[in-house]
Amino acid sequence: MSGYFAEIFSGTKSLAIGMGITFKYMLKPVVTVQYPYETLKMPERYRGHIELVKDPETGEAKCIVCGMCQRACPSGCITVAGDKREGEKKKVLGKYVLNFTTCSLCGSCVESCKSGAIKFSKEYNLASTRKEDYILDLLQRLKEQR
Amino acid sequence: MISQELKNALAKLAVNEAVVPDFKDKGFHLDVAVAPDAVAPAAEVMNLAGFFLEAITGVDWLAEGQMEVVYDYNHSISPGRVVIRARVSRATPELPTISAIYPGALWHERETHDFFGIVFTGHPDLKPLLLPEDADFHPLRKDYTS
Amino acid sequence: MSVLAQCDSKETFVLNLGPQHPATHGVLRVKLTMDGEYIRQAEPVLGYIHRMHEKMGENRTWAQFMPNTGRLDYLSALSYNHGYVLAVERAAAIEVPERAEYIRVITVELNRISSHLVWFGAFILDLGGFTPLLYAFDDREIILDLLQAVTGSRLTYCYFRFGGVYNDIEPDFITGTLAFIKRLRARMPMYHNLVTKNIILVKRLKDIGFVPAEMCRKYGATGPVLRGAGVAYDVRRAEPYSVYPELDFDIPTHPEGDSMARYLVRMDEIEQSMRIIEQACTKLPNGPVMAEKAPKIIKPAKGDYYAAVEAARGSFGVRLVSDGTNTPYRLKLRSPSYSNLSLFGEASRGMLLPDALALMGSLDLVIPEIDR
Amino acid sequence: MTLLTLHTSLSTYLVIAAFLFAIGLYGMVQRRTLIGMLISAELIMAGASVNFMAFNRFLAPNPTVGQIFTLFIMGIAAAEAAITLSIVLAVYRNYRSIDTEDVTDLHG
Amino acid sequence: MTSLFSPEGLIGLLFLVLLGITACGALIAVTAGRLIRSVAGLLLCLIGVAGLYYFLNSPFVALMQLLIYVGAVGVVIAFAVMLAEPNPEKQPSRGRNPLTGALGFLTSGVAFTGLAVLGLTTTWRRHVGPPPDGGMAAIGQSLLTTYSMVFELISIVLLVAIIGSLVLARAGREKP
Amino acid sequence: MGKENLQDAIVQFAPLDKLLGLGRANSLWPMTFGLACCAIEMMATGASRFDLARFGAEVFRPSPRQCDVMIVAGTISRKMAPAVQTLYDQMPEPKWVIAMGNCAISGGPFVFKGQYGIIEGADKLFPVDVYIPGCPPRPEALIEGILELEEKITGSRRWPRVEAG
Amino acid sequence: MNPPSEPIRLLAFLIGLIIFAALNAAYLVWLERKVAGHVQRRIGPKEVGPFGLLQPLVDGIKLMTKQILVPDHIDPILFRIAPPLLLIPAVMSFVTIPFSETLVARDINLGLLMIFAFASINVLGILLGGWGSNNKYAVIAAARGVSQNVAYEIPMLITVITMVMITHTLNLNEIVRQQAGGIFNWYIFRWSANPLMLVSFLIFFTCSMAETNRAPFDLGEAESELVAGYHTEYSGMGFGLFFMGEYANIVIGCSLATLLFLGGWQCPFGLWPGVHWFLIKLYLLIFTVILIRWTFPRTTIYGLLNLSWKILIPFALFNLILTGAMLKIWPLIFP
Repeated sequence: MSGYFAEIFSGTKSLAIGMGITFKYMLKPVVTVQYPYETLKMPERYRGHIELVKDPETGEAKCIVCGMCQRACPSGCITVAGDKREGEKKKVLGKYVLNFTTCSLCGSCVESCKSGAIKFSKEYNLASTRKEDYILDLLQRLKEQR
Repeated sequence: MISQELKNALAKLAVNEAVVPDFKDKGFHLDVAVAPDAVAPAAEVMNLAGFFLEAITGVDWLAEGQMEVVYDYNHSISPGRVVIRARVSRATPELPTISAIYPGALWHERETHDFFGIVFTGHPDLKPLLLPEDADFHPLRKDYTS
Repeated sequence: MSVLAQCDSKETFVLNLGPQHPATHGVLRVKLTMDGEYIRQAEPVLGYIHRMHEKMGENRTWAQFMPNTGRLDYLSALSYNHGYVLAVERAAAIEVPERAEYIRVITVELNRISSHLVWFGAFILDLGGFTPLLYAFDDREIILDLLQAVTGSRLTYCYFRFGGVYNDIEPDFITGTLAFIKRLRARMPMYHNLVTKNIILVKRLKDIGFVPAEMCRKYGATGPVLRGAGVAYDVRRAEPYSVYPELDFDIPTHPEGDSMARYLVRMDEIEQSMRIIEQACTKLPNGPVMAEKAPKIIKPAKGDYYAAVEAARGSFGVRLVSDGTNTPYRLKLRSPSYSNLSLFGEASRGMLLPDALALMGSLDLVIPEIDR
Repeated sequence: MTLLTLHTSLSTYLVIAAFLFAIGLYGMVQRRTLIGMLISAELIMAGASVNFMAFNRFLAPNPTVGQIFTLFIMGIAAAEAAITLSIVLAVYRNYRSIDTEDVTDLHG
Repeated sequence: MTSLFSPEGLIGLLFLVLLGITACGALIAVTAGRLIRSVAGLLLCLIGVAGLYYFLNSPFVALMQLLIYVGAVGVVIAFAVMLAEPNPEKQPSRGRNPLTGALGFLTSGVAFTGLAVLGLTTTWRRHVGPPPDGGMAAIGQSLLTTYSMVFELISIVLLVAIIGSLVLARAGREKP
Repeated sequence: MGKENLQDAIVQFAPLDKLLGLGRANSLWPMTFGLACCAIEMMATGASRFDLARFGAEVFRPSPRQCDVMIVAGTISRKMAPAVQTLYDQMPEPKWVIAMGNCAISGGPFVFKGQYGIIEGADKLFPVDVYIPGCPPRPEALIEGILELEEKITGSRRWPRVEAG
Repeated sequence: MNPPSEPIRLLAFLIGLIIFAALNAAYLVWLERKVAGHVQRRIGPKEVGPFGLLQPLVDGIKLMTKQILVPDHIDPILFRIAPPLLLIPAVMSFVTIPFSETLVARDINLGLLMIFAFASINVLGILLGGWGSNNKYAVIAAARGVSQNVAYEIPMLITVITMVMITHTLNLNEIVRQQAGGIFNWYIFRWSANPLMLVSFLIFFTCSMAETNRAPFDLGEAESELVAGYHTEYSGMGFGLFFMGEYANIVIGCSLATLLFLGGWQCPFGLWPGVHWFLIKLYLLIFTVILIRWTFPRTTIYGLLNLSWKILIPFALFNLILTGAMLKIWPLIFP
């Protein structure tokens, strides 16, 4: 019998304590970052889709078309092609297409790149009504940056 | 670790000598190969010794024309991993079930049946577990092509 | 026959929970044969998120499989990273520098806390409380910020590499982690006052959903489910890996074997993980984070290899069969939730529907890890 | 007596009560399920209650007797419904049917 | 002749609506094919009857009718239907005995005509004086004085009913 | 689920379309429907830090009958596809679909030659309105997706665009 | 000018009450979402109108223009009448609630009884809605809802009878009038009538939450168990009506608690009584209800029935007997 009353009492008390907590938290300031108005800063290592790095001297892509990234990619979402140009020993990057829709953002490509020609972008809020928007022609994007 | 009694009991069932690998290299303490029909007695031995069943899996040795079923056992109080393996021919992959001893094996055997088509005789319900209900293919066989 | 008529005691009806059901945390389907609100038989139906991980393992190089491990169990992805790299390192005999090991431990334990926080929230959500979920997510966001700063991702990490980690941590990370632990320590009493002691929750969890140690053994359940049945089995202690032997922590157990025990085990584990992180942060040595001798292309010697880690849900094991080439011959992932869920059918027999859902919540399921 | 002042006349109530009673009787004969019969019985009782109430309003020297009887009828109806529900349950459990003709089989 | 748009007219109209509800509800209750609909009909009819009581100057009984009949008895019956309604598709296929139908129709027709004629033709001895006020006080008074015995008896009936139904419903219930 | 009787909406006046659009765009109730990893990010989006509620889109309804938008968050396996399709069919018009994460867009990292288990993109099953790439996308991206959808419904964007940097 | 005749006044009040109920439902949802947001340290609806105040409006527009799916396997009649059956009694109950001494649609002597009579009808809405949907989840939810309602009606009615014994009236306005003169004359603190008045209040409040299917007693719509409960199959405005009915019921439950225990439109200091006091108390109670929802997990059906049968009913009965004894004993001690 005393257990019965004790349980009612302790139960009611636990409920009251719980309500006290939520009430207290209600009066605390919100922690929301209001996205379209405020944004969080993406950390240095944030992995967005990859991006070609510009060679500061030539203004061209640093990529040497070795194809390491293409081979390292687990889901095969990178297509690199080089043009052999007259008078130049090395191949020149002719096409660098990233199919972002199958990318798993593992970082293997960036890791495997000896020449540091690709990096992660900070694009974190992509959304579009067209699927084709994510077949990214990185070379084109690099040109547009100019 | 693994008691001598258990080793002796398993040695009676083994087809050839039990391997005691270096745990650091292999990740298990005892490796016993048994005949297909000794799988259930071996499970009984493990059950009496208080082991639990970690997993059952198959390996398809296409070149040798055999299928291997691997049982991983472990002990929760005095840890020691015991691997029991049995090989059956690829043409008629059949093994007795151990689900009467370890009900946990029910799912593992169904899964192995899904992936390899190994039939566990005496299993109450070998319908596909992870594959669709009407699946009739065994994707982890080495000769599987979709 | 009308629906309720079928509830009559001699006749049962089938209730399909899922594959899309709020309580199943994803796409698990449970075929319940119900007798009124009592469960006669519960049969989980799996495979709704079967993503062919093991098949993919045979199609890719050893390194290319890494991102898959992060997607097995998205709540504690790093543990799965860890299990896989341990197995491959064992197979290819790669030594890992000590600093990398410490970094692995710190990040894995942070990930474990975040996983338990999500479980905590989702579990209370199953029981109908919404607010604790958001408080837990509030804390979790900080962990994610910390981990994102190191690994670059929020959820499906692919941070560990054979022989070390992707990149070194920054000093901010350590201060941030310690600050977070201080904060979480201060928050834990709030969680206990708000949730653990709540009479409604106690009524719903205590003496409900017994999973005794023997049942765990029969079904191979590990992790908090086993520890909630009083067995102090933890891979971190049973088969010490990484630098866990050098760290001082307890294995929390509760002998009751009911849902409350599993709940308390996880809450205690959060505390223990905090202890581990604190120690690891102070002991963190300097040095490289990648083994210098680590080969670029991995070709382990022929044979079988096994490695297990203690993931947030129990013992996660990777069995590798190598044929000496650069792709695995067979890659078996032993996922803890798979075994933990397999006992649900037996454990839930004769239970009421809401109790069975409390039991299911207390098993802490992550479906992609079960379906693989 | 017009259509709009019907409520002031005793006959209206008597007619509607008779109607309820008759239709309940019809249901009693027609229905073959226990619940259907229970519903018809409720209708008959409603007819009787209306009659009591009408007499109470227009005729009774003691102004409460009709109301009290109606209240008692309600009590009886509640008891009846409870009993019927449990009988339905018991019958259903034993015969898998609530059809009265199926329940004639006494062998169980 | 009262105007339709005077307050009295509106009240008269309301009464007609109530009559309609009662009659329709009763008809639905006995003719509907599915039991759950006839329960709904019964409830409709009872709501109508509650309205009639209100017009008969006893709001208390009217409200009790709602509370007990609609809220309790109705729910219990609906519950019983939910527990044991036969398959709705099965029901119409079972042929009714035409003889029973005719007999039922005949009996009820005779009963209705007889009662209605009786009610309409009898010269009732009108009660002189004000109509009952419908207050609770009078009802309470008589319940506890004149009718106290009946009051007690009905409580015993209810108790017996509760116990009886518990026993009936419990029998054969085994715990799964 | 068999075929369903469709009834037209109660109100349908062409001049009101703009108002309706506004109403619908600002009251997008998603379905409680998570498939895999992205579902956790969906939960995170609803949580305090990002707070989907600001746009009136936090009312996660468990029943498809009461939802306006289905956020396909995760991989659709072949076994799951009929169920997803059914859920989509059960939603009343007007309805929208957001494909969240690479798996829902195209099968994501789980596409490989000879795969036997997944549907390569939600748009193989039903029309998709907004695609949000990422593995998984950040919560901001999901909010952006909702805003994108609102833009699609109303035809104009009320919120500032955020340039990632 | 003559005062408007009674039917017209009643009609005006009815329209007013319907608007009040609708607005209340709409803005209680808004309030709920806001409070939930802040309890969880987020903002809640904000972007639609100032402070998200237009959110209920756009939700309403959306719900109204949403296609109404009528699934094949339902019972078309029951399916359609269930939502109004839940809403109409709720609106009717408002008729007798005195917002202030004069602001009452119809000040009838049996007000309290009338509210309970109507409240007992709305169970049928749940029952028929769930049954008509012919969906397993909905049917189970309906069965749960009914057993819950029946179980909690008992302690609630016993408590109300206790109150009636103390107040000697069923007229709500009269009950409030008896509580004039400051906070200590409110029945919740009227120790002299019954020392367990606070317990009575708690029982009543708990029961009214359970009667209105509010968390932690919202078993009829337990998301994690029964998807959306008895309104699983409802879309568009059918669902909207259920929603409105539910909130209207909450308002009625809290109004009754206010009127019976918290002095209705009386001021706590015994001065300037009026409608504002009623509304303040009402919304404070509603706020508590909302806070409770966002704090506690859900009980189970047997936990709920246990609470009713093992705790609330014994206490309520004890209270009844105690009150009866007090009524007889007090006059003996203080003649």
